[in-house]
Amino acid sequence: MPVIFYVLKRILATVPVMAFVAIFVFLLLRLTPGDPAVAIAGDQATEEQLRQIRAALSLDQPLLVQFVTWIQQIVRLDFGKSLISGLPVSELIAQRLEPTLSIALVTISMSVLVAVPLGVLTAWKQGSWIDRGAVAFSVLGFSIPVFVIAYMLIQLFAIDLRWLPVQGFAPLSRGLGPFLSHAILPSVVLSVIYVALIARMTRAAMLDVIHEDFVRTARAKGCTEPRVLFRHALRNAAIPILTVVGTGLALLISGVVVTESVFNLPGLGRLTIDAVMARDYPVIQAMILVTSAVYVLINLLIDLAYSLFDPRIKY
Amino acid sequence: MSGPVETALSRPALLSVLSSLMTGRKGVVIGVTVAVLFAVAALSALAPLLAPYDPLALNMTARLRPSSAEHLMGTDAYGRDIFSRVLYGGRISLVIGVGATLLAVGTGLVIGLVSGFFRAADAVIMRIMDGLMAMPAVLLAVAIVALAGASVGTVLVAITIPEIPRVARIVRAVILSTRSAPFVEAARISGTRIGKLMWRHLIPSTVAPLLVQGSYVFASAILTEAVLSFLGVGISPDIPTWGNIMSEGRMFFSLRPGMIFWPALILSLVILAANMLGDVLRDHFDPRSKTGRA
Amino acid sequence: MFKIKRLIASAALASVTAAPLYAETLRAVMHSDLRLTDPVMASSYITRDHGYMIYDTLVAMDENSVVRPQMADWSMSDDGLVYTFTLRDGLKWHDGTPVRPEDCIASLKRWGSRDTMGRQMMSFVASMEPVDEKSFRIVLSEPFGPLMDTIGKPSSLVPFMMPERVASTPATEAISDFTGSGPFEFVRDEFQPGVKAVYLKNEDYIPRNEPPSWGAGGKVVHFDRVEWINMPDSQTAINALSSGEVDFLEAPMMDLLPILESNPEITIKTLNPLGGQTLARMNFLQPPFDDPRLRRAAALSFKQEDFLLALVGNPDLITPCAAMMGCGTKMDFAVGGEKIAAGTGQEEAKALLKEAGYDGTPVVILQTTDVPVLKTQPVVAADALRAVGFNVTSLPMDWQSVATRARNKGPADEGGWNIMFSYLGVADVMNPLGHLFMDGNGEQGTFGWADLPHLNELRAEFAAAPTEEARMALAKEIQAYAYEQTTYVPLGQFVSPSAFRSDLEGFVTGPAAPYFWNVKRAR
Amino acid sequence: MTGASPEAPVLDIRDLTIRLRGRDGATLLQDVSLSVAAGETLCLVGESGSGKSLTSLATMGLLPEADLEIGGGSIRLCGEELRGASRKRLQALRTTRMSMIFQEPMTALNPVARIGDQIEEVLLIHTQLGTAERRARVLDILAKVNLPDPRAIMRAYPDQLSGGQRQRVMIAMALVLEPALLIADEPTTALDVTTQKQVLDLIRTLQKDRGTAILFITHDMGVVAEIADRVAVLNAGAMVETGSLQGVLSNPTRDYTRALLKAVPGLEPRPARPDTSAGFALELDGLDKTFGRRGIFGRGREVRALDDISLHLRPGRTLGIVGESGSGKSTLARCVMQLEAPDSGVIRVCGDHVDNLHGASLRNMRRRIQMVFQDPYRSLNPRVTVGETIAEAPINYGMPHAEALALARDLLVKVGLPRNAADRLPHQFSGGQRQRIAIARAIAVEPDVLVADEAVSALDVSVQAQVLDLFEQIQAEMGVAILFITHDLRVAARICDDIAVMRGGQLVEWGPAAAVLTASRQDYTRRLLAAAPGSHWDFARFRPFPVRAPDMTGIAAPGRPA
Repeated sequence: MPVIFYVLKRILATVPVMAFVAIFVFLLLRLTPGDPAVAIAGDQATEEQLRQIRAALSLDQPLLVQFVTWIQQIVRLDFGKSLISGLPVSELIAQRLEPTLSIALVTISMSVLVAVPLGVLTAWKQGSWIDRGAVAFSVLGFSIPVFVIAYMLIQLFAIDLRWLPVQGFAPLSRGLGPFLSHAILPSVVLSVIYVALIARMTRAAMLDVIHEDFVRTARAKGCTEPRVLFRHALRNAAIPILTVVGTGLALLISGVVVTESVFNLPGLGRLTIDAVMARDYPVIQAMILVTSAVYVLINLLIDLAYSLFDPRIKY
Repeated sequence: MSGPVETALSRPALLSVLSSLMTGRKGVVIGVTVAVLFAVAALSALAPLLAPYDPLALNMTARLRPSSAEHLMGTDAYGRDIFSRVLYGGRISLVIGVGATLLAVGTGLVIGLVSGFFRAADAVIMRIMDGLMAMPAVLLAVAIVALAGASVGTVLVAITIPEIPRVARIVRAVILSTRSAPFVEAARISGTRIGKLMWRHLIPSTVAPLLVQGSYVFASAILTEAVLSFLGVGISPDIPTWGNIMSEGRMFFSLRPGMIFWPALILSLVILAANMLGDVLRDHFDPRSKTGRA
Repeated sequence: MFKIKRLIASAALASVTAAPLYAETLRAVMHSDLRLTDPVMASSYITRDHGYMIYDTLVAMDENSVVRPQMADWSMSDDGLVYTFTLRDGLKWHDGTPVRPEDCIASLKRWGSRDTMGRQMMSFVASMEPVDEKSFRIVLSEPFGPLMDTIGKPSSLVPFMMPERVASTPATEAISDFTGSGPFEFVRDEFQPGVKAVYLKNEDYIPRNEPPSWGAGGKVVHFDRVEWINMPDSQTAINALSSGEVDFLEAPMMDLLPILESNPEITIKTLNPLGGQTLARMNFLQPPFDDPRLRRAAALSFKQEDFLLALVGNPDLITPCAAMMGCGTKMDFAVGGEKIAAGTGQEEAKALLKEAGYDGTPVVILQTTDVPVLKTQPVVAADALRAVGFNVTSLPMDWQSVATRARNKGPADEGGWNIMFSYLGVADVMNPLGHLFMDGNGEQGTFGWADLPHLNELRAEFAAAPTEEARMALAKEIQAYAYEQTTYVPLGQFVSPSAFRSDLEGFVTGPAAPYFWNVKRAR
Repeated sequence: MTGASPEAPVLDIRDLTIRLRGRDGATLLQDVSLSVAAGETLCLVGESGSGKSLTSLATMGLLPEADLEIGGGSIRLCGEELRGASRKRLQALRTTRMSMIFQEPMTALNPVARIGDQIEEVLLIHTQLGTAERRARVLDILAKVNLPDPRAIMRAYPDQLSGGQRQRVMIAMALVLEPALLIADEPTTALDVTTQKQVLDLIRTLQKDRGTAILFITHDMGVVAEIADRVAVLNAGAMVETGSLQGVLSNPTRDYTRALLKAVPGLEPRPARPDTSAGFALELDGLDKTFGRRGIFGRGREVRALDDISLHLRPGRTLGIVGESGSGKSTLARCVMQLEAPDSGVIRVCGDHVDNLHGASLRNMRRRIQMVFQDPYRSLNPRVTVGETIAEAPINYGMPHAEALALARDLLVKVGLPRNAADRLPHQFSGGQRQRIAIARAIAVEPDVLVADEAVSALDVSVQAQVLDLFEQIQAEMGVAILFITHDLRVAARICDDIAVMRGGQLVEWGPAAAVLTASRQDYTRRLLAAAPGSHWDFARFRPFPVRAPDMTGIAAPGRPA
């Protein structure tokens, strides 16, 4: 079957998922207490003024009408305007896209570069001190709150040593140097958990294949150990690793509120949380749809990538 | 999660499992981790007896004190004794950790079983699970807490819901691969009804992966609670939890790092212990790692 | 390895000290992020500050609480019924067109339909009409004493002047055209809500010749560009100021000030000398606080110092203050609030509880959890109320939920509430007419719905009072009655110092500070 | 390429001892000595656990070092001591001087790399050849192992090849650098008989051309008889006896060897049991089953697993279903068990319809047909005690728990296990014992029909013989009809009254065992019989059969047994 059919089929299959997400989010938001009109007008507004503001924003319409209007907009790929700032939601999202994508990609690349060799090493030396050390590290990675690691790194590298800036984001257009110097600390902080996750998965996947016959065959061929591990075993262990990496990337793109706050990154996570706190419905709805779509898309890409690593998988 | 395992093992078998758990290096790991978990749980449970101060008592003249003989871990921005709050905080945090784990594993197990065993339900259930997984977890939690009001129960549910699809998927995968295993077919041939088939032959296979996932959920629940506190949608800030002690302390990190250090230390210990215990038990319940195939 | 380190370090250094795109840029971290950009529709302080950047005012109050000419000078007819405003020369909108009287009238009308004091003023206004190309007049149906204080309001909502095309937008719809005549222009394309707002110097702005004083006087701009950068994390903001990545922090977390004080590169200064007043408001419609004795008991249970310490921490920055219209203002009297300011009312509170036969009806506290300046009061209050015998239920929720629920008049267990907490700039309480929680309009009034006709009568007398002395006397009477009925409970006053790089000088103080004129970088 | 002088053996192992690591680690291999000369094939024979694979892995330097260590002795390859050789040296020797092929061609090749690349990798590691030369060498060796269209094979992935083709690829990979020694560890065990024969022929041909020394490890005496020059018998880590093929097969000196040979079932059919019963225990009529019908987008290939199969079986008799992999014999068993629903056709047990049943009637039917699975390691729940496992079915059909457990203990005795086995978990038993437990479970509800799906294929010959005896004994006692599915003609000959041969989902032939095995008129059946290794040798009697292969002229057309 041509890949394109598979992709179409998968995209069709996401429609019910996205529909579920859309309805769920819409209802959840409208049931959540909080009135955007109050957020806009503040304490001084009279009831009458609030009513007028609601009318101006079409918030006084019946739920079903609002929902249908919104779906019609979405179908036209129009996310509407922020209730609070009045800016088009697509513009708000576009503003936050580069920082989020940059940090996500740098984090994932860094994590993979560290975690995969670490995972291979620990699987190879299963039970050794390095294995135990890596396990302990990964558990610590899970259990220390992100902001603790962030503050400690900031204190060391930005305040004491002054090697790196304390906060902020520099777009790539300002040059690779500033870009990296701003991206490196947040990425390292985020990497801690992803290194833990990916290394753990790599180790498990490697342990599953490392005793397989073809690994023994590779050794019997006279391959060196690194060649056996990376060329033969790792490629066969790639799929679960790829899955973790992909899921991680999707999570990173949906935004990392705490890290964004601590490093003052203008990312999608804060956009979403700020919107939730202000009941900025169009922004929240768009963000959830977008992140869900990204999640679904990345999953599709992962599945397609499987066939790169494993020719047995065909679509 | 030892329920199904215990019933599946008759008495002598159980004894042999226990005795093999208690010996060797595994035994040391289990001894130490259980001791750590038990000690922390006991300290939290006995907080009313052990805590030198009322964890809610404000004392505005003793704000942000460093560690001293009077206040072992210092005081917070309301002058409350951090040591007492950490002791009491363990109660809520452990309830959230254990509660979220049981809830997520329990619900996920049922959903995964149904989905893995009944083809007809599978498609619908898995689409819903995909939808839940696709939504950003923290956001979902924020919305649920805002919707239902901040209480331990709501926060628990809010933290649990995003974990359920992951558990369900794991269970489903195990069920799909186990349902065609010869021993399951043998049981079906023996006229075993679905309930017993699941309880006795399918569920035990999920124990090992669920132990690992469970220890992960445990850690992530406690940390997510901290993130929710950080965002101001956690449990009421006057009720101490490790999460909100740390969130409060976040602002005073450069001034009083102890406010984060102490709860983080205990939290890390607990999570480390839970993870190691999960791993060792997993190895133990995984038939592949036994003398299985010669 | 060494080489790599040096590379990283130099790259980092380059980015930190990178020559800014604009020769003179001021990077400021404000007390919150700018999201609402219509200073007439939204009452948040950050929106007001945004208004001061791009708009100008007709008149402005100076540091002696005297209203001074800004865009216009004025004269009053002897009967106090006709005010004539004359615009000064050279006033231009950012698009280059001249400022006309019609613009000012439209702006006043829009503002007058939203602002509490503005609405009262407008009820006295018979007509507003242009006189010629430079002047217009306001004709009153009967005298309104505080008219100039109202138009010269230094804080929310400030009557900012907008072009007529913008000011004709309904007050319940946000404007989308940011043309003003103020000292800065808003850079719409660089506006990222929640991230940053950027302002460029208005090169055509002609400042007045007087020295600056609060919002009055000459607004001389020394920076080509001002960036407001939002930093949700207070620790990060302090780090960024220490490292020089930003120049100015409007409201650093006060508990962290000692860290900054030890740094010679940082100066700490209070720019808003009036500061803020934190307060409690009770719901007059629902038990137990439908009983004035129990309202009074609740008020007496509070110790202002506890609230202030929890909120601010530093004893040097707080002032227990009984004056409802603010300490350090024209109407600074203690009458009625002495025990609350001193924190000695607990015994009397217990007695009142007994006298009123308190039946244990729970007091439902709306507990804000996500706004630092509002999250400590409920914690302290719950403790204090319990101590005198109230049965307390705290409902933790985010500010939006609190703000919405505060407008629910129903019983507390059906989505309503009993007591909630807020915070106002002292500039917004210093006039009993503009004071949000000093109305007696019942269900038509501010949430809490105090139905106190006598209070309204007193305020009407105040509005019509011909002399300053008469107004003072009435203000005192208003406060005494307000304490008696506990329209609200002031929980004390505090200032919030700003911190900035020590090479900055010339900050103007005032109730809406920081203002970004007159500031310059020392050479 | 062979670096050894003609006289000196290519491989010379002296007193090799291998133990588990750690203090008082058990000895797994004790003082084993053997040698293989150029051009010679030494068959290393033994049952599982005898240490034959350890010997080969030790030679290749592939012992899992974390667990095992060489405790003593020497391994010399072309005169060079391998014990204690550096890892680098061992890596350099592999495929250049010694090569190894493994049992499972399905898993021994890297599933995600192209065949060509996998063979080329050997050249890449060990030679300085350029790309074009390497590819030419790969094409050449692929042609030499008789693979059709070598260019296509080079681009293919392992899963696109059949088992036999993969094993040829393994052989190509092992021999591309013309090593002096080839170690073949059960290289044909996983293959069908016809394929097995081709692969054995290939190995022999290549050996003849190159004078390769072969250490051939197998448990299958038939294969030994086909390929060995000399035989070495290994038991429990010790060498039992060594000698020429003829010598060991016809005149074994040790009891163990004799027992081993005696256990090998002959190809002679057993005498058919008297046909006593009037009715049929099991009737299959026109069973069809097709796999692989799929949804709108993916119309997968359809596989006709069963094509109009009609068979019947009387009580107390055994019907063997014989065929190679993919013949549909397992599908037949699963359809009979109602684990798969046939597309059409009728299944009757003692005259009652059993197909298309649901719920209670399905459950009631199930007690009348029971099954013994192939893999004794996976057919018992590792977490449930043996007693509970056996008692499960009786309990399901209403027997009180205590009574069922008592029954389970009795049944354990019946299948030759101690009563207290009931309290233990499956992993405490050997494969043969587990299969006994599985039989006990199957007969616990006294079924009318017992289906045995390759029930002895995973067992060593001696154990196999015991389990087959157990089947016979139980059949004699209970009068149960047995549907015995196997790929092994020897096993079928040993136990079946009637034999049905299947191929590609179709019934090739069905008749009394004697007729099918000795006088088949079907080409396919004859080819199967001809391919059975060692079919010329009567192992149990230590002599060749008087007549080699079945008579090709045929006697009488085998009819359907009445």
